[in-house]
Amino acid sequence: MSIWELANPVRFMRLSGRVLPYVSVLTIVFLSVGLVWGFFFTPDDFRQGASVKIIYVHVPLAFLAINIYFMMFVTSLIWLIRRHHVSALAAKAAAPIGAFFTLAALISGALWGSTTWGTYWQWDPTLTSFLIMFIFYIGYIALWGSVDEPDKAADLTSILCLIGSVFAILSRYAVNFWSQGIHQGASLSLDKEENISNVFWLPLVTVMTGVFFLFLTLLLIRTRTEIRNRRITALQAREVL
Amino acid sequence: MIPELGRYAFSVLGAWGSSIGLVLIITVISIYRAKVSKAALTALEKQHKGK
Amino acid sequence: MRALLIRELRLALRSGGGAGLGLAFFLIVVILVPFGVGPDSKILAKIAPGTLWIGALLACLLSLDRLFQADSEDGTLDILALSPLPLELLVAVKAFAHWLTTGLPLVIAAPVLAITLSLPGEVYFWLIASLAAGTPALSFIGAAGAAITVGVRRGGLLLSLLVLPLYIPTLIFGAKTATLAAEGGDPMPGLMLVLGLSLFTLALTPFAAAAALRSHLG
Amino acid sequence: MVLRGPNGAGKTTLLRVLAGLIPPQSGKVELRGIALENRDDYQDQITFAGHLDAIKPQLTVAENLRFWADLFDSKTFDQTLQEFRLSEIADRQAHTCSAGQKRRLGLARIAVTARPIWLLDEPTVSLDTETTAQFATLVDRHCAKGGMALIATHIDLALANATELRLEPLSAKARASLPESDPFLTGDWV
Repeated sequence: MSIWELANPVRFMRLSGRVLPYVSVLTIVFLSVGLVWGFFFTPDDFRQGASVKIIYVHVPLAFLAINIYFMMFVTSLIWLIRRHHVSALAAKAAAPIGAFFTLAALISGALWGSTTWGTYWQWDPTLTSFLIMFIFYIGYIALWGSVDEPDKAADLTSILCLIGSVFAILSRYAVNFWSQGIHQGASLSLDKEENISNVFWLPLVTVMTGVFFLFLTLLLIRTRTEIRNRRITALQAREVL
Repeated sequence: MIPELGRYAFSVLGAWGSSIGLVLIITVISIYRAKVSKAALTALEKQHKGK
Repeated sequence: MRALLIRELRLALRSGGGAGLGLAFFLIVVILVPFGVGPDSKILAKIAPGTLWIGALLACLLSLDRLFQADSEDGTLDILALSPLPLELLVAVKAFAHWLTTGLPLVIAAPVLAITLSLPGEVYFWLIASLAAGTPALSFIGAAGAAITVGVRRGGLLLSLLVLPLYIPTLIFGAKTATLAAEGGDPMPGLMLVLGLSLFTLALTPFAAAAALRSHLG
Repeated sequence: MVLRGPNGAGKTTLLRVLAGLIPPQSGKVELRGIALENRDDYQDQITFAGHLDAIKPQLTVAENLRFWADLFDSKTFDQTLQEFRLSEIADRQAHTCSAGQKRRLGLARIAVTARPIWLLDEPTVSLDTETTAQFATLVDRHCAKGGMALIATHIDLALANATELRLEPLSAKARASLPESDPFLTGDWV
């Protein structure tokens, strides 16, 4: 089976309907194990004390928030080039998830910052970039909401997403130029020994897997909703004629 | 068993609470919207079959 | 091509055009800042570059929503799309005309307003240079945003929401250039970055804008 | 050729497809052997006028027409100005013109582009009977010179030798027999 067969709404509905239960179960398993492990069974950091526990919610959500935007970039590109409706609807479905994850990452990050840096907010490159990304998500969602014709809305939001991606990267460099950061680099490179030890790493990876599956579950649910809504409008339009 | 959060209690619980809360909100919204659209579509399909 | 440029300039300069309005708005925004911050000339001098840049950015935004909206409402856009010239070029010409009537007057007015904010003398050159290099980017990015929001419900409001985040890199590089000069640093890299960004948007955004307009025609 | 038909029959859509503003949903568009995809050559043959006049009220009549003449590389600016009796109002701003004068200016734009095929969508809206008759003569003259015009209209234009093409909205039955192109309506959903 080629991946493009998923571009057909009916096939997508059938396959996603079959996959959805498994993905939801995986989400629940990974998230509950990871979160309980992270909250109850991990030691405190020798420098940060108990505040290190915030890592188990902050890092996975932040990581996903960026990658959801990247996923939207790819699906928007697919819509513009190959005009597969499911692709555009998947981007539409992903945006609110991305916005919520970004907001959660910002809030948890601010609370973490209040303990380690002594302030809720710093105009630090990483934080600033996330704030900009949050605004992008809001604009993208607002644009979907303002255009009635579905194909036109898909075109315009896809174009916006592509421009937004280019400028998101530019902003990233710009804020680096503008202010020196205090945010630590991403501590998730593969040579994990150099960054953080196993006691923190393993539960973190578990939560991350859980959050990834959570995103997948939500994405499937929401894309299915969008497809259903499109079918409803199509059926109603046919009725009127 | 229950971790000793000490002076970090507010920020740790706040970060966990707000993150899990936000995630729950988007989950509930998604599931609710799915329910609504599914019901509407089923009703519409049935109506079509009836004709 | 020249015909379009001439027409755009005429339209902007005739009554109801945006040229004078943007400038007046710029004036108001910059004058409001001392009222909010207080008359301390040291503080004002420090925030002068940022204030002027943000003023320029908002003034530029003000006239953007009419860039394609008017042409879309009276049917001009259809005919333009069918003209022998590619739509990308027409968009670029319109954005350039927008810069000539909005951006350029701001560049010229900025040093006068900078006096009221007691900007130190040696910074003037860099402020003007950064504005001159950066305002084209504002017009061209704005053209893409305007093309996306043509005929969209609450398009004007949406335009600000979509375009302002895209202005962030230009604002950062532009204001930083002037700030570096004020702090005695070397402002050259900043100016080069603004210029590079402008050229980049010049090359990129007409394609995005034309694609968006084509989608509106269908 | 005159396009007739009730609202919603697809007159405007057909014209916009032929102009190349909307891609056709299926089928091919070809003009004298030049396909729609061959954009530059195809569009050199046509000129299009929609519901709207594309007139800028702040510009004078002459400026409005001059712009279109320059954009479409036309040499017949002066001649057209006279032909459409616009010379005497050439220096007036377009917003001071009457609706009929504006429409005349809009039609002058079509003539100034000097393309053989005219695609006109409701060109006689807001024209009085006299001007409508003048417009009909104009179209006749264009056709006599070997040109062609496709006009969507509600009223009878009394053109010299027009073929009429009637578009009817598809009946529900005819629609059902068409192959479904919307991917959200095809396939086995339940």
